[in-house]
Amino acid sequence: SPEEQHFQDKIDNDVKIEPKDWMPEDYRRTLIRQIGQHAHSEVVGQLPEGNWITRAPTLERKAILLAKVQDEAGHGLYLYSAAETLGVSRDELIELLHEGKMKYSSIFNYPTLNWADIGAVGWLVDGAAIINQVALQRTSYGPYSRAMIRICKEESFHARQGYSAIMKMAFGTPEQKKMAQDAVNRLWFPALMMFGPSDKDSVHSEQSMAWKIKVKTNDELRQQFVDQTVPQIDYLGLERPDPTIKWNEERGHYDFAMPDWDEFFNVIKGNGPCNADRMENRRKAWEDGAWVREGLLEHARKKAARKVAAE
Amino acid sequence: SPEEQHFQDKIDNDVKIEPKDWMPEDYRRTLIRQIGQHAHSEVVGQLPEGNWITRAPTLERKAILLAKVQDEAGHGLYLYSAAETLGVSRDELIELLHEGKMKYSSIFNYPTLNWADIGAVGWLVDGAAIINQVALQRTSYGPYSRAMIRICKEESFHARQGYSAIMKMAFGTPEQKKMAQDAVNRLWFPALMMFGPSDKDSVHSEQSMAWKIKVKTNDELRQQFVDQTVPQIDYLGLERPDPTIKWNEERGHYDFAMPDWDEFFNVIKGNGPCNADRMENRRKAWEDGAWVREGLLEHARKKAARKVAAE
Amino acid sequence: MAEVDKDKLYQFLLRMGDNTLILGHRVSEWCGHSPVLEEDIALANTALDLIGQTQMWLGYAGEVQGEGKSADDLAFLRDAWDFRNVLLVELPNGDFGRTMMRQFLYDAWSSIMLGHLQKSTDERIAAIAAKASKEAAYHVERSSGTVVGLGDGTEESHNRMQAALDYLWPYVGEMFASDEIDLAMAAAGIAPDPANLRDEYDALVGRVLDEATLAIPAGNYVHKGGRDGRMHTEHLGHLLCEMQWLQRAYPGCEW
Amino acid sequence: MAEVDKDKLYQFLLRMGDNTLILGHRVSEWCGHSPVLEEDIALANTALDLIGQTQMWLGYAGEVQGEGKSADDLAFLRDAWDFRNVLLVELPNGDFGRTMMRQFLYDAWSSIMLGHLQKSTDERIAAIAAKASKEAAYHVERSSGTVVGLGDGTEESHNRMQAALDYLWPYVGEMFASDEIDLAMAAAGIAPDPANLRDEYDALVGRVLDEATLAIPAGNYVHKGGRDGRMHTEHLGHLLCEMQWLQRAYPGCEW
Repeated sequence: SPEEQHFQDKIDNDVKIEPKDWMPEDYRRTLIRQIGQHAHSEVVGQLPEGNWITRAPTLERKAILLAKVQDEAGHGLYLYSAAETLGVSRDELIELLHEGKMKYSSIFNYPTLNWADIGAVGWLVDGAAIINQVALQRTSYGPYSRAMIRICKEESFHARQGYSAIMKMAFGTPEQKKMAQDAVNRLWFPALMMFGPSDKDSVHSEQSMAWKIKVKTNDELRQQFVDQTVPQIDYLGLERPDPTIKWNEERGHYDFAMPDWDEFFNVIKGNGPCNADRMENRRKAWEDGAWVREGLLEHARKKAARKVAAE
Repeated sequence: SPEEQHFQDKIDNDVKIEPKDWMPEDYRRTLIRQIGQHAHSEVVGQLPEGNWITRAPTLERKAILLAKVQDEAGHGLYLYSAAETLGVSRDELIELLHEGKMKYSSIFNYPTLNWADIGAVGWLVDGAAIINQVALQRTSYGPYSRAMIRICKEESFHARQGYSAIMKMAFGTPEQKKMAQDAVNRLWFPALMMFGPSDKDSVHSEQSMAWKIKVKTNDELRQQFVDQTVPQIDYLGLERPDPTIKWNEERGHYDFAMPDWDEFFNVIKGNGPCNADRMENRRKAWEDGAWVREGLLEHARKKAARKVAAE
Repeated sequence: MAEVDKDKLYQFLLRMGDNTLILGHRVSEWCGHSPVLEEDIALANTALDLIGQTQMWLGYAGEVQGEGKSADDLAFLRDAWDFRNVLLVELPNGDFGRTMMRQFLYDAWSSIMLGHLQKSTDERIAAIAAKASKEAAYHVERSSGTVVGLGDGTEESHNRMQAALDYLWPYVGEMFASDEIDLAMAAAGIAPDPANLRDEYDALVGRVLDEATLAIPAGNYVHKGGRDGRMHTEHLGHLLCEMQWLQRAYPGCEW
Repeated sequence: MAEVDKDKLYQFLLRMGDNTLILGHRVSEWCGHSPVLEEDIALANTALDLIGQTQMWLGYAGEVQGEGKSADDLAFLRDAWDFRNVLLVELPNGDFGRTMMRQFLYDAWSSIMLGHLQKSTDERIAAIAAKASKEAAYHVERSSGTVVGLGDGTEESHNRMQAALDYLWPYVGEMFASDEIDLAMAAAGIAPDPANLRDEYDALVGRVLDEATLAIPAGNYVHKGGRDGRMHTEHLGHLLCEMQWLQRAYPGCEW
């Protein structure tokens, strides 16, 4: 159709699609899924880090971690707002999450087990997220692209803080170094999974690339992450979590092992180490908070009514 | 009346009153109140000690504490059973407790704040309880008297264990000794309060003495406790928690200061440091457990019905 | 600045810093569990401000004490009996209503106290108060708004807020208890006598609770024992188990 | 007794002792909070037995390790990653139904395992198992009774027990996972290969759940990582904060 043609032309010419523009239903649906998942990830992502807020070892570390978690909740807000421009409400999206009909990043189904995990999450998880998000700054949907630009600034700050936290550990006492190594060992492959399945197995990729909802392929982004991270691991004096990692002169990239995709799909299906707990936590928070949301809403109604009555 | 005369004759001749015997309504009511409060005290008394079970410093200390708390729950059972012989059910008594219409020993409204408190509770609180209870072995109501005999055996074991625990602390490191001193300082006056107000202010005493529901006066028992405990404090090398304590050669007893009775009556009224938390805990346990009690009851009904059907 | 007993000044600073430390910790327990995303953000922000204030108060306390202790040493290596926070701030969070009511009751005190401390004869204290005052003003605006919104909301939210107030009110009085430390601070012009702040507090709190259609409970019993360390609640010890875990398990590390 | 690698034997003993330690701790958290007084007594009794077993297992583990460590040292001075309990026992108590279901799923395994261990070629282990077996037999009788009573009780109690089973079932498989440590124990006749206990377990558990009108959930995913320490749950660290507090805060004391 001419609408479709016009739409694709804009995309091809890097003109952003805006909320009021015509767009194919599939584009809208795909974006809602992707932005919604991204928003949910920010929200659920508070939990593994929140797990250590009450045990942060110094006041400064506690402040840094609080600020980070606060930022993440803020990112959740931007992203829900971006999704709302596509005609779906935040509450609808949250309901879909709680019913298990929408996902969040599989990384947050892994536990944070020692203090170095907090550094590693900032460094590896936020590091991986940034690589995804930097690419997405050029995504075709305007509100999403603008949210990404805003989020990226804060995320790169988090990644630097995470690296500095794990540096303290890697260069600290033997126990601290052991914690750092343990964290990297456990989080390396889950971080690689954050870029999604290999291009050949990725269901949504081709159409998303054409629509510039995605801008780079999963494997390209993963390679970029590995290339950037391996020298950092080496610098920290930690063992590489994957013994097959090796510089490939010819490709100009590191070779590395793929994560266990069976595990990945199992986590997606709900069988990750923390899926049940994360969702139980989120559902409980939502249900326990119902009276608060209703109370504040009712107060706003009363206030508005009083204002009308006074006019 | 001749019934009353006969009843009082039995009492005066130290013949026990048994459940099926005639007894004055006031005697029954007073006993229900006293035994019920005593039962509630055993149950609520689990909480301040339970507060340290998860932090017991060694496996052996944890086992000793668990065994003690288990015994106390057991004492609660004996005492509710004794009360039931007077025609009141355990559930009725618990309801009265939860509605604030029945009390429990004021001592359990004080917090356990360091590990030495656990020793001090065994030594001072169970020590004070035993003095009450030894006297009550001779109480006129048969089931109550028999429960007391059974309970006293276990309590004196607890008191010895408590003393041995605090001995470790008093003879330990400076910090441990400081904990022991802190515990004794905080628990001394509340322990004295366990014997009730001074005889001259005690509302229920006179009639209870005549009925041999009480066997010694509050002040007699309190003196006995002080005389027995002060040498132990001295032996531990701790400072006496009341600087006015002094041996009175003439009386053959220690002189000592009375606790702050205003504080005592405030605690009784519900204003003690832990009243609100203790009752919130007990009510919540009861409410949260409703489905369990109902489930097990329903199962018993089904089972009985199946048995009948099969016959 | 008038001469003042160093140990008394140290105790005063602990009281200020332990309040913000313990309350900040409690608020941070909400992370990721609040009723709505905006509240997750607000609570994290409040906790963050309070931890920031703690760094200043305890940092100065360590200097005054003169034993070379950092704010972290004071926060992570004292046991419960050495803490000097009021009992109010160590009480468990309860539901969101109880948390916000506690926050409001504290914020109201804090905003008034910090206002006076800006005029302290101790320049360090005046400077800390100047910075913290801005945060406290924002906090009390926010928490009073929530108390009003939920108090004057649905029947359930009203009842929950009234229950929160009933539970917490007996802990309010401790913030205004004066002892020889307070009198020494007042005499030196370092800090106001807390007893003198009560009228201002009652006016502020009364106005907000009124708007929230909530009633201050009868009975004037006051739970004390935190700010002089005589008798904390059982809750503080459990809080410290978590808060101090790493410093206790791995002593002497840099983090 | 055949020659066996000392470190493997040590690991095996840790697995046994950490199971009872952590489960005993969890059960002890109920103290004073259970639905009915008889359950307070029963739960305290169960915890007490488990702690007693811990003293034997970890006491022997310390001897085998040969570094002069006592059972208390092992219980109170290791960090989470050195614990070797199955994930099942470190999961939070949840409601009473979840606690009793976890207890039953563990007791069933424990009663079978201890039965076999009574025939261990290691006399110490055989002796510990002989003592612990009697307790385990009583525990499984009790917990299976409660599971049946609540499963076949009211609709609510049935649903809660089914939810508990659904939540816990993925953690059952870890008790039957075999690795080189298990194979070494089996080869030396010290302990059975856990994989070989599964049929007996399924028969026992199946019979009880059947009577309880509860259905084993579909799906055969198994959560592992506790008994080899690869990946505990987030819950264990919090548990240790409390459990180890005194030993961490006041090292080197006698208690």
